[in-house]
Amino acid sequence: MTDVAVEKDQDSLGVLAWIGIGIVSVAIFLAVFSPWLIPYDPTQATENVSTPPPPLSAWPSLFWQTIVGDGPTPHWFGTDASGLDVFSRTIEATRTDLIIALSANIVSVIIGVSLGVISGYFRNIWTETLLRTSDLLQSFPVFITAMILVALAGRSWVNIVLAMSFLYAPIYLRLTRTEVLALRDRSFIEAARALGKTEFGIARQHILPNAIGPSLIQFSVTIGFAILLTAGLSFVGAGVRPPTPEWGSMIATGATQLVLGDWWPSLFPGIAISVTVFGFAVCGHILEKRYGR
Amino acid sequence: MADSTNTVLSARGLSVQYANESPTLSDINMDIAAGEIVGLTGSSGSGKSTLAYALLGLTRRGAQITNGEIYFGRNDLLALSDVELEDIRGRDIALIVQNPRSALHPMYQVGRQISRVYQTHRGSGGAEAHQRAIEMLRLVGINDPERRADAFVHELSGGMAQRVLIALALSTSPKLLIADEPTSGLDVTVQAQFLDTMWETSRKTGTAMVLVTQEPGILANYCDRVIELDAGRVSKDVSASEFVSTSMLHTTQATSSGQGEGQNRAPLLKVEGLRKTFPLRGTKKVVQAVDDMSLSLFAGESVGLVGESGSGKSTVGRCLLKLLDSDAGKITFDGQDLGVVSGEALRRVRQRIQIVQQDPYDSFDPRWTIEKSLLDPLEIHQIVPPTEARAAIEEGLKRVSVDASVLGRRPKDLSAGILQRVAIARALLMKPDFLVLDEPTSMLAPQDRHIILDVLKRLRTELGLSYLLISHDLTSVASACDRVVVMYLGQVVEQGPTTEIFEKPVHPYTKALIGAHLEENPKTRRVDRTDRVDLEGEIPSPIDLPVGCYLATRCPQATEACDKERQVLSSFSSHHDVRCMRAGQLELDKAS
Amino acid sequence: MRLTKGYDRWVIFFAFALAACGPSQPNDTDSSSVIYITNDVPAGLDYDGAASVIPNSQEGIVNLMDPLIDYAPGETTEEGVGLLNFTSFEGRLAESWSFDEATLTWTFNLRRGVKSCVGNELTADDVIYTFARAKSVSGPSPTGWFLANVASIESFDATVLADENLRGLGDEVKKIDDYTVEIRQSTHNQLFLPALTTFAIRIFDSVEARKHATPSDPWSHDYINNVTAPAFGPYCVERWEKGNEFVLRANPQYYRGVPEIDRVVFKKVPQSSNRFIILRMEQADITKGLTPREFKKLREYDQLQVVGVTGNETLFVHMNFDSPPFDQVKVRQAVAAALPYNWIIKNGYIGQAQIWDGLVPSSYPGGKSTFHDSPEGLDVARQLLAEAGYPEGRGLEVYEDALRLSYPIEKEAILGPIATAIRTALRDIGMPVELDPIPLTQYGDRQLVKKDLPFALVDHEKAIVVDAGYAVQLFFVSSEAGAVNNMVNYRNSRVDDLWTEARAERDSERRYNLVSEIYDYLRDDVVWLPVVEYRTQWATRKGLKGFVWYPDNGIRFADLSYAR
Amino acid sequence: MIWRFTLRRLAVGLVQLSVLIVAVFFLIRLLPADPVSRFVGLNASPEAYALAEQSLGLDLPALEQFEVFLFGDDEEVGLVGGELGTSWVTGSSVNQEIRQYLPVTLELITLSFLIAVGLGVPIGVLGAVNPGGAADKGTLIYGLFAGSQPEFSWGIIFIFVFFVVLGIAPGPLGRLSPLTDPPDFVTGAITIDALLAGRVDIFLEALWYLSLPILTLSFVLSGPIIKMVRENVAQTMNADFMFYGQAAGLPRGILARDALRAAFAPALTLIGILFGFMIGGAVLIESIFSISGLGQYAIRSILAFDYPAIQGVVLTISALTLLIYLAIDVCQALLDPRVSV
Repeated sequence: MTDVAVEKDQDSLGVLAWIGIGIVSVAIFLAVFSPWLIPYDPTQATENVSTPPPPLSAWPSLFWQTIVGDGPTPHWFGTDASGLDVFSRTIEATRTDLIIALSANIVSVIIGVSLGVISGYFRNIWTETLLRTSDLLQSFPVFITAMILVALAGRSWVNIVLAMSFLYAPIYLRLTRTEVLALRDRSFIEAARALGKTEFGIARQHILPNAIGPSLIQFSVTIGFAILLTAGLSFVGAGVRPPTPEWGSMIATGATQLVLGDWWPSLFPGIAISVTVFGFAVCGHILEKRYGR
Repeated sequence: MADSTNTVLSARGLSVQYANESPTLSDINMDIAAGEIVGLTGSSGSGKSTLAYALLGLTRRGAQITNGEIYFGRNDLLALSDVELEDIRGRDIALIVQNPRSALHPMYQVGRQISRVYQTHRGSGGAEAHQRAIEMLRLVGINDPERRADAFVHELSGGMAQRVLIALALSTSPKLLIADEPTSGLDVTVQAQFLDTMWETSRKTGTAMVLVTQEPGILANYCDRVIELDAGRVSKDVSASEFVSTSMLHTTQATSSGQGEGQNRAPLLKVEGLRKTFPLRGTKKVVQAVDDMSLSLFAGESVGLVGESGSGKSTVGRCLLKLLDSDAGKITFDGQDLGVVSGEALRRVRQRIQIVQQDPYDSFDPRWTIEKSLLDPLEIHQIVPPTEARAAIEEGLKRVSVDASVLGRRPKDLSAGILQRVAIARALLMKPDFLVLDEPTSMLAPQDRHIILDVLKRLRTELGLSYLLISHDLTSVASACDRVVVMYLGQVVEQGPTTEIFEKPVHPYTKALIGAHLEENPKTRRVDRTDRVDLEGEIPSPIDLPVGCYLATRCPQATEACDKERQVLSSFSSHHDVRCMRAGQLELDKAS
Repeated sequence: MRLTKGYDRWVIFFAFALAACGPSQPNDTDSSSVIYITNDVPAGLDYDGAASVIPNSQEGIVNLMDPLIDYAPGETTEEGVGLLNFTSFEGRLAESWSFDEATLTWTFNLRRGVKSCVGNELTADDVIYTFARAKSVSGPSPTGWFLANVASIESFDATVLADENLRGLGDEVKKIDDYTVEIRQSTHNQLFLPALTTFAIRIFDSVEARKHATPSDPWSHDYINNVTAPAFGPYCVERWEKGNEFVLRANPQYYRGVPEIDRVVFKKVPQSSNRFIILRMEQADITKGLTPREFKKLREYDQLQVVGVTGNETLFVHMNFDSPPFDQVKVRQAVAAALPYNWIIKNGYIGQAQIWDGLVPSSYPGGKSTFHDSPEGLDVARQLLAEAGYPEGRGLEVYEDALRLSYPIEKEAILGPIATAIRTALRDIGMPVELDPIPLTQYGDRQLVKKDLPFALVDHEKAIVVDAGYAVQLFFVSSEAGAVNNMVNYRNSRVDDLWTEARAERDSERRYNLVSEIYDYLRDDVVWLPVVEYRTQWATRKGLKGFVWYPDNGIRFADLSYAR
Repeated sequence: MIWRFTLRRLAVGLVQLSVLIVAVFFLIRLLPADPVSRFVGLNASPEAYALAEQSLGLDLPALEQFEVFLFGDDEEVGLVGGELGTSWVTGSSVNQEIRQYLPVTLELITLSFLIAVGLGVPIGVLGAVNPGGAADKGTLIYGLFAGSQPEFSWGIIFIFVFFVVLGIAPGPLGRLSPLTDPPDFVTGAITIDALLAGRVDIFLEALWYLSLPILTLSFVLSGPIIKMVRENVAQTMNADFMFYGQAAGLPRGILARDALRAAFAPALTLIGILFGFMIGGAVLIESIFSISGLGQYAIRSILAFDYPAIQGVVLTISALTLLIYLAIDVCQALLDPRVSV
């Protein structure tokens, strides 16, 4: 009976689900193909400093011009104070942010899930310590800790990924462990044991595949937050190095131009990040509704 | 139909539908007379619960009563306003549901939940309502109701919560009580007590009752009339005795111990002084699961291990396979001391001892196909060459009468009965000598139970297997076992040949257990019996066990000495042991 | 009255009903009070304290404390900014002074009747206290001692740091009578008077300062750092909330006349864009440290003005001699040739800068102005790079770590675009440069202490002592010869020798020639690559006048007045 | 009972905090930059460096530094005496600085939570009572959207729209106009201090100046709150006990109260966790609106490698977070009898 109710809930989510999937697909597409899509080198300073985007009315003719190859490609989103093309940077930043967020989550999932399986399945003093340590990590102020870690290790995307993994792995560890604890007492684990399977075999073949579900749902939600954190870190100057295109740092540098009336360098990356994270949040929600809990 | 003046409630043309689905119930007509107990039965998914709720004018979220009338007195319930309905529900028609613990609000004391329903419908003051709640709790057999009224639902056992729910339902003296599988998940003795209470109340107050159940024993023992649903339609509406005579294929018969009469041979399995405790987290206390358990089982023999939940019978099964390490005692299997084997040797022994678990859905990896689940153990033990594995599992399935087409399916796509047979097939692929059957039928519908028992009996003859059948269902044990071992709170209280235990039980606990057994026969109704031994109160906590006899607090025949002296299992007659110092005395009393 | 006004705004904001009207902002300042918005308020007022290296702290100090002497006023620019005459001094707390060549002794006659904020009168004891305190090197950043050392005051040398027993004041600074003090130098050193004009070794009110001494803190560092610096300057601290607000009130007994601006509210607004809007909305009177674009924009508003001078703020490129490939002069020359100077002036500073053609600010006497005489351009740069052995940049990949152009992250708004343009230009000639903005602390540590920063943009290094030689001593002689800030690890024994000679030279012209010769070496070796001198600017509401530029770039509010 | 529970949890928290102290202390000392350079400033000679190092206590081996940090030395009492040390940048006591900055942040986020919860709960309930309806979909989409937004981006947009373009909101000038004298420092929360000083005008002015940051934060915070309230209430409405309550003929009013009571406990947990997160997470909003709160202090300290201040901030935030978690647990235990005490 309750199944029917859930079924119904999904139907009402139809349009929203497609919006979410659409956003995420576009983001991934842009991230993969950005080098072939952008008209300008996103890190090359030019003489055209702080040029506004062309008025909307001029877009059709400029678009035509671009297609027939007549004259230079316009700066669709204008240029920033360094003369960098905002359009190219906004697109290219999808790649930067997505790579960081994805890598951080993949690393966290690998670490968190394997430690979660270990600490849930084999319970001893070491796994208990591991668990307490990960609890402690979660009481750290996320943003400030990430800033310290990045300051500690230097600004590079690898370090940002590691810092974020440090913060996100405990989430996955917890999720997995809870799941493993419930699985441990399931009859099929006992059955497998009675049928002669080794403990390691059980952990690998039965526990792990069955325990990973919630982590995969969390994955979609956390990617969105990882993008926000990446951008936030860049915003306070602890993110990727300029002039690497990154939404947060684009917003930060663009924000200083806002008061001069230059709204374009910060607005476009702002929209990009809002929409992308929303897309991941929607996908996370859908996954949770469909497969979660 | 029934006389209209005597009719409490009648439904006409009732249909219920979930949005965009085919109707769950269509065109139901039924009448319930005052003081009548109507059994409502049908296979799962037949719509019996939906009908039970619909009789109150209620549906679960997402469903709707699309058609029909429900006359209660002069009113059509479906034509009343919500406020008027609120008045009738709970006051005139009360409901008991199958999961009492989630039906009670987790954050209010249960007494308050009773009193506020009473207050709502009887408009009494708070103090009076509280008195009423305590009175009702006492009425349904709860000890110390003043204290229990302040308890929260999570502090109550399932049986107690069920009683709270009935107290709540009856507190307003309704004209009709609808009980939706009220005893599922209860132990047999508790179930019997509970149903007795309901039955007596109905007889005393003239309350009509609708009892939704799948248990033929309940239908036979307590119902006047039975309505059977099939796919949302009434398929039968007959008296209980007619229903039983037309629908019940099997009747209980104790099998005589034909095989396994080889007491002079060495036993296949020997358990001596087994003890198992579980530490209680955060304290130094332990939960005693099994204590001083001894058991012998001969090749080809089938032994039943019975007892209620918490008696430690499943723990025994797990210790035999070394799925749990015992604290003390010795287990010998075919001359080999299981206490010392480990690693590869253990795996070889385990191959010979297999287990069939209670919940078939839980005993398969939900992500694996049946084929994978069956092939995996074959590969581990390399029982057959890989090329013949497929043939071997098909052969195994055939043995339990399951079609090979299930191989590509996943557990959730199969019915419980089929899946349990697959589980048996999986165990048998190991070519074991001995099977531990841990409540193999308790999750199944009655029809499936019979099939499983038939398969087990057949396989035993065909393959010469030995069984340890762990069950609280005496019907299964009676039909499949040569010998029965009765456990209570981790101890064996009585053991002996099946017929003797069933026909001449000695220990008061065994007597109560057998007495609580509901035979599927309206002619031997429990409520008509006079020689019942009923236990009082509740099972003591396995953490703080009594010093003397564990049953002393509940035993009607207990003396002061029972409270103080530890009981030992001693021979009562040949092959019949009893753990009761008063056993001989009781038999004498009975005889005189 | 205020209540209703505030309430109005509140309601309006949430109702949006009267959106168009907008509440009036508080802009009715009276002319005797100014609000100065700054990136930070003073973090401490002790020039020997940890906060003294921060310009904001120095700005607090110079408004509270007066020096013995200061530079005499010089010309006034077209914009009305007063300049100083760096060749001429005039008395402040000291009314007059004299120098005895033979004994290298300076005699200062103190002004009488000078009153501190709490009303104590200036005496020779205050001067003695000040120097004794400096020599105690008890603060974490003993700047007083350091400048005394630079000025070659006797026994204020580095031995003080090493040996605790040498930290007491001897007779090198001597009280003659209540209004006369003698200071003795160890050698002849022309930096003596300039050093006295800096923010450090300004004179404390010793009576008041001693009141706040404790056994563990005999020199009242805690009090001075956290409450006020008791002294004889034009202003007194009225309120101070670190990290937020710093309020000065005019010293009613100030010996040079009570300042016209009676009250100065320093308000911390860290982001330059925020300072921009606040000033634009006329909610404040003065700000500085805006980006060039913001300054330019502010000039468009009638009710505001922007004034400034090309003072001593410069941008140069630092290339470390110990970090290959920058150990090769051709590589350094290639960088020099490739830099997009015009882009930097036009787009980086929006025209508010000029090519820096030397290593001494053009406003200082004694600079050399031929640094950009050799041919420049990308082709020249490619040629030089090829000559260095890296045609098209091939072979430079191994120096990935050295080719990271660092700059302080706090300067991102200004230096970010410039660094990006430099990166673009250098990549154009084949140098695989990446950018590496790092926190100022880390930057300072690597640049000044570890001296391992390979490649950096520097725009905050200024010689506060106005002298071409001071820069040589500070930055260019080898560490062995006593340079403390030789951040690029330049070692040239000829330069060391020339400076040894110049340092003790009494004749100004000969000294000038020696220093000029040093600068020729610096130019040919591309020790620092000077890029531009940019304007030091203040944006204010119209009518505020009287700005005077000092080498520490701190505003002296006593100079200002409102013309209404 | 509840006291023993609280004490036990407090003890666990203290152990966690001790580990935290050790971790933070040594972690910071791995920072690649040397804070000493800041102090030698112009004079980076080895002697001056050694002197500065000595005055900061950095010449001692790390373990001894830790000992000083814990038990103090001649000048300070150390952590066991409740002192977090002296900031290297300002020379002031870190306790005092945190005492100054923390209330600022707490005030900001408390006000934002008041708004977010005040609006979020009714909206969430509205969405839940009519599943599948327009209100339900609307709240879901709003919840998902607001919950996934970068607050710094919106803060900037709000400043641009409301202040720069429309001119109807105050500029990002912190909590008060620079011209206004703040009320005497009592609690550090300016709204409370203003009321304590009897200055209603300053109270209103502070609310006025804080309106944009509060708007931004409550917008972002309302997302998860609305989403969670909606889901909890919907879940509760589907619960068996609600169905049974209906079957028992309980009046609607009582049922609604039952539902809210059951939905409240998990809501409390989420709000608590969000609040704990925001203490350290308000950094960006503070920096955009020039509010000198704990976050700004943290950034400044990290950029300046001010060890005592970093330690102080991290410990304060973590301790507060742990305290909040503790408070949640205690409240849960009080509210929900199922939580084992």
